Amino acid sequence: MEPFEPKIIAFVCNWCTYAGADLAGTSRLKYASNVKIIRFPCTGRIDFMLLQKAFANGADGIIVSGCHPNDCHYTSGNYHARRRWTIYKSLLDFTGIDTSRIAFTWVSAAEGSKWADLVNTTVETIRQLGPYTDMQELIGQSTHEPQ
Amino acid sequence: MSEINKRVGFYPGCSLNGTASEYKTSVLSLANAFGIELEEVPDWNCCGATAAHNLNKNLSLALPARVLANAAEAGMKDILVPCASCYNRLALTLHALQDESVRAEVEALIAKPLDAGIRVMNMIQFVQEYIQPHLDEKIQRPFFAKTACYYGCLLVRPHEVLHFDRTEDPQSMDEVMQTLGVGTIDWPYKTECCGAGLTMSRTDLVSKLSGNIVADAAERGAQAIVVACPMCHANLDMRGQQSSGKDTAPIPILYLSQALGMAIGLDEKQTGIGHHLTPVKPELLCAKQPEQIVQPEFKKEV
Amino acid sequence: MARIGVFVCHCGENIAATVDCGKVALQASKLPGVAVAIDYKYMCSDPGQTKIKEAIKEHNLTGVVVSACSPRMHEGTFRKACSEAGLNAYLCEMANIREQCSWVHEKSEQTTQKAYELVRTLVEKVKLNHPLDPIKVPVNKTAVVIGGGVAGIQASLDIANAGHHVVLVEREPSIGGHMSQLSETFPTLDCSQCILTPRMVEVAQHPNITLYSYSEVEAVDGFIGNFNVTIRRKARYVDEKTCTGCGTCTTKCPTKDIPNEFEQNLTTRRAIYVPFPQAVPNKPVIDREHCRYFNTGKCKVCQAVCPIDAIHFDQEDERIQLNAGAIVLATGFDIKRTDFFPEYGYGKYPDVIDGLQFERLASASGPTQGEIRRPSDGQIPKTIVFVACSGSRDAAKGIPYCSKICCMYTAKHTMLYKHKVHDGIPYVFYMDIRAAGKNYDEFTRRAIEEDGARYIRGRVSTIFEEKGQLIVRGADTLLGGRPVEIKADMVVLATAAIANTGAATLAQTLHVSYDAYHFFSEAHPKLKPVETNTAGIFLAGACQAPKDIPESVAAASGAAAKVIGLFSNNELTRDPLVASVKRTPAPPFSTCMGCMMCVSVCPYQAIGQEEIRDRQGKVIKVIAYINPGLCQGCGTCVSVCKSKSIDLEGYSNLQLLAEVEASLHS
Amino acid sequence: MNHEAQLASKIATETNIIVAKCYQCGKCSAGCPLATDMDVTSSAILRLLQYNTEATDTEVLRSNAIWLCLSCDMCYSRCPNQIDIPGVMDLLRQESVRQGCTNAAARNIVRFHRSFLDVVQQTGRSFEMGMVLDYKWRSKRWFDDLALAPRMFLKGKLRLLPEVVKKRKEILRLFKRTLFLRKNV
Repeated sequence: MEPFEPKIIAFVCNWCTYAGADLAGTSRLKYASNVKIIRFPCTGRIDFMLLQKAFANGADGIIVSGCHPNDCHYTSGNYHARRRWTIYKSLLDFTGIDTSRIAFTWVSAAEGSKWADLVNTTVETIRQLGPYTDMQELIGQSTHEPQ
Repeated sequence: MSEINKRVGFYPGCSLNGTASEYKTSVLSLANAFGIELEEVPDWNCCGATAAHNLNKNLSLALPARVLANAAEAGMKDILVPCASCYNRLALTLHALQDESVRAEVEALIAKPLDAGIRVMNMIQFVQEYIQPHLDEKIQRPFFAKTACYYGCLLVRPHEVLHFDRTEDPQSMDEVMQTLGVGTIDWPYKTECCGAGLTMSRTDLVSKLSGNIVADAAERGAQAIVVACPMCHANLDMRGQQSSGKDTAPIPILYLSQALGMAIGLDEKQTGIGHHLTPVKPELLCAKQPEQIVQPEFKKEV
Repeated sequence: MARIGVFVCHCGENIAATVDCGKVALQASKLPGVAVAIDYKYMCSDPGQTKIKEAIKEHNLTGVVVSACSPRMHEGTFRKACSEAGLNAYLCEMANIREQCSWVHEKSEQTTQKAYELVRTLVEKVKLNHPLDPIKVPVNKTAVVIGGGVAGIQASLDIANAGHHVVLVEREPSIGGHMSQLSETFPTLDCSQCILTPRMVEVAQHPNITLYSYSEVEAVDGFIGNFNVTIRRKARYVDEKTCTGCGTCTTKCPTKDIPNEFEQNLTTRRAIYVPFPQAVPNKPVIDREHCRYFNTGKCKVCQAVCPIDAIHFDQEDERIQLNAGAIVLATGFDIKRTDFFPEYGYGKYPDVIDGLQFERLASASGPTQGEIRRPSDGQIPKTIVFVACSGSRDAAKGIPYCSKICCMYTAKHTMLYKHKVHDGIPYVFYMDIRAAGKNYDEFTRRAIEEDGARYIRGRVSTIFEEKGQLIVRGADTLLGGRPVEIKADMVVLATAAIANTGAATLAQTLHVSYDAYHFFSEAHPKLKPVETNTAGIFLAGACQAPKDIPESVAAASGAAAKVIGLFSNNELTRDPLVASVKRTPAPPFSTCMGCMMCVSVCPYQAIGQEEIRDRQGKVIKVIAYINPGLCQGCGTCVSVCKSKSIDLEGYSNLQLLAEVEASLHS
Repeated sequence: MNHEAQLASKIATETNIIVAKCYQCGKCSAGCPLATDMDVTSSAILRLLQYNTEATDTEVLRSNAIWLCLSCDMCYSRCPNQIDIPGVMDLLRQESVRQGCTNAAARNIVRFHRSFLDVVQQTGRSFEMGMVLDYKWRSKRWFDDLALAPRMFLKGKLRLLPEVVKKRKEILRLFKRTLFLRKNV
């Protein structure tokens, strides 16, 4: 059997983590290709409903990352993101969505290697957890099995 | 005879039962005169003093902790600790016990539970809270001698733990003394160390430090030095005068409780001023005893 | 129907080495809505751009996805190319298949597949892009400069000389700031007043500068290019226009014993006074708190002696409203004066003074006419101790940062002292000599080598008085911490430089951020040192951090250059990727509930309230309104909006949803 | 290697005091009442600890200064970096005893502390006469302060018999548990 290749989607801010991921590229670091980045202006823009949408659309794991606290390009967007994430996470836990599949972290524009490590560890974690089917089962479809 | 209307826990510490017995006498007399009964912590032990924290950290916490545990067991909340060194060790221990893990360790060492609700008070704090509010009406013999208030180290430092007065140029004792009608001198030695626990082992150094303190007070015209610590007292009284080498008459060293006792008209037996090596002559320090005033009775066995 | 063009770049071998670009283009061409998909060796080259332009025209494209490097690299390039071909620039997106794909993955089928999926994601996004026009904001070409010290003066003159109107607001009765108090300045020892006074006069006489002294900024709203500033002119009780500054009143006032602030309380002044002889404006002011008339209702001596009837006790504070395009903050610093080190006896011993007091003692126009005489008895101190770092670099009792200016002014003080008291001995207790600057280290060395300042590396533990002398107890750490005791006649503490009083309040009024010590924060510590996080508000001088005169002036000119740059356009062009509250035109409707959560999260105060009225003009709803001139496009308001009534151009709800779906679709 | 963890690290783990915070301003030495009597001043001790090498650590542990420190806290209260220097000294003293490298000139100070604690261990309280006799026996300093004793006795300052706590077992158990081993000193 082929190893399970999880689908990871990353929601990152433009100023820190997106630039950090660019730095990983210019530094020619290598990491797993399972991740695809969606660019946001700021983590403050991330509507956590999109996390559920991602799971519903077949994501097995999600990375949310922005500027470190105090370093937000917009001064305070990451604080709002962190605050809302705290609340949203408990809601997800309550509804039975597996929040261990979501990595919420900070990667700065200077942390190319941190980004590469983050992707690799997340892919490994999700690989251990296996495909995420709860959400698709809930809404009556699966992207992991042929329809 | 004053009515006993308050009870306060009391940890005399070893010095007050030994070399500084007159401090204990004067504290008990003073409290009694203000209607306060000082209730000794049952079966109290030595706080460990300098020796314990120099040689064994656990011991330096366990010894005071046993005192605190015994006090808590007896239902005490406020404990007066007239010895500044004991006060410091007890307060530091209380502070260290705020850490849950330290507390668990120490409880295991002393095999007793520790209650967090205890507060230790030094002599000045006790006076501020229990004596000063009623002091004015009781003063019979206002002081006229200029005094130097000597705080030493352990009453005010470390501020992070004790939160008492300020570490530089403290004022609390000066304020108490000023209510006795006395002028206190402004001097830089208020919190300089007297030599403390080196009194036996390095008498040379203690004589130097205490000598400087006494000499500076004399230089600035102090006629008495007021202290609130038996160790400070011993060093200034015994060692401070030894080496001062001044032509001037030696300066009497008084405990705060003795000064207050003299001011409210307690007699020599009650204040214990006759026990000092440097003689204390009340007539040189405060007004004469008004004859018509009835002495407060003092029954407690000393 | 969308007609999207996809342009896959090889970037030489950078992408093509690991990604099969031809395959990506081929797959992309089959996506719904894609009209054309090609790959090329260098898309950013002229021929590459030409290919895009040609395709736009040929296929009448409605959107473009360039699949190449990071948009942080070339988004501008390709948007410009699209715009040149007649396609709105904001209909161009980039798929990052280099930094985030080809460079970080090995050559494989999966890598090519990922590149394709990234393209697919951006194709879905660009379908939902709107053509946008850059936002244009008109610019009011008046600058308000707050603070009339050397930084404020420099900024005002630079802006005014560029032909723009400047309103300079100074809290004190005169401009000049701390520099006017200084004796001589390091490292050249030129007289501070001699170089500053002409500048002060220039401010007063400049046709483009309106000076409001004894005034404070009370309120600011609006945004870059269009601020509304409210200034309160405090009553001087002296008519500034008619007063000739003859000074008769200030010599006759019977209230004499008020500490003279300008002289650092070393002398006294009257209740009606001019702060110092070179003051600008050189008009007196009545100190209401101490004035006998205001306290007892009787006196009016000044009014009686005034030859031209310029004194009006009924004068009241006046409020002025004005519009400005830019604001420069130049509120400067102060020194810590409180008794924060009881062990040093500051405030207790008259001969323990601070650096500014020493400046006054050394100043030819000061209370001792420049002779160094100690405050207690006027004697010339023969031994003087300077204590650097008195409160600086002291997290426990002072401030943890370095005040920066003290090393230099202390060295200067030792020189001034030696130049005036030849047989005197100056000692300096210091921790480090921080003399990084042009001719600075040479200056401190000169103090030591030529003027004989005795530097001791160590801190002072305590200072006390004994037999009329100050005993300074320090240590020499270069001798292993050996205690040093010096009997001094006077001690000068280089007390810490701190933010000026009221800095935090002003920052709140202007919505600029400030640090834990109330210094204003720059927008970027390296690349935007004179900007604040609020567009149109700039920083000059020591209100940002302790600075010496050359640095303050440089920063002021920097801020002025920014203002002049801003004023060089009649309107301001801004990226239109901003948020807006969804509403339909008349009859107006919006799903906004008016909860105003967005208002509280906006870091730019860009969101206000808007009233929706019916045809009769009755208010039927109050909804949020986002000022496009202020919005910076972070999108925080969008995610907190409970009714999804706010959306952000370029990152709309639908776009992000489409991206998520397209990214995961297999 | 008998030099286990270097002292600075040990201080950090056991007391949370970071000696690296010291920037050598010397304010501690400047205010220390006994700085002139110390072989190494407090600031120099911190400097030596910052090296974090065996040689410098040994130099510190062998110093007389750590025993002269009165724990008066003057240095701590004035330290701009709030380094608990007396706390460092406590650990250094304990370490010095543990490693058996106590400075020869400081032996009497250690002996005095030992005498003091011995009495406390036996009676639960300190007892000046017993302590002094014990100390004099240990230090062989029979004739110091001989002139003072009769005066103190006459003034009622010296008790001839010790006070003893009621529950001596508690005290003995407490000492045992804190591992205060008399052989160490």
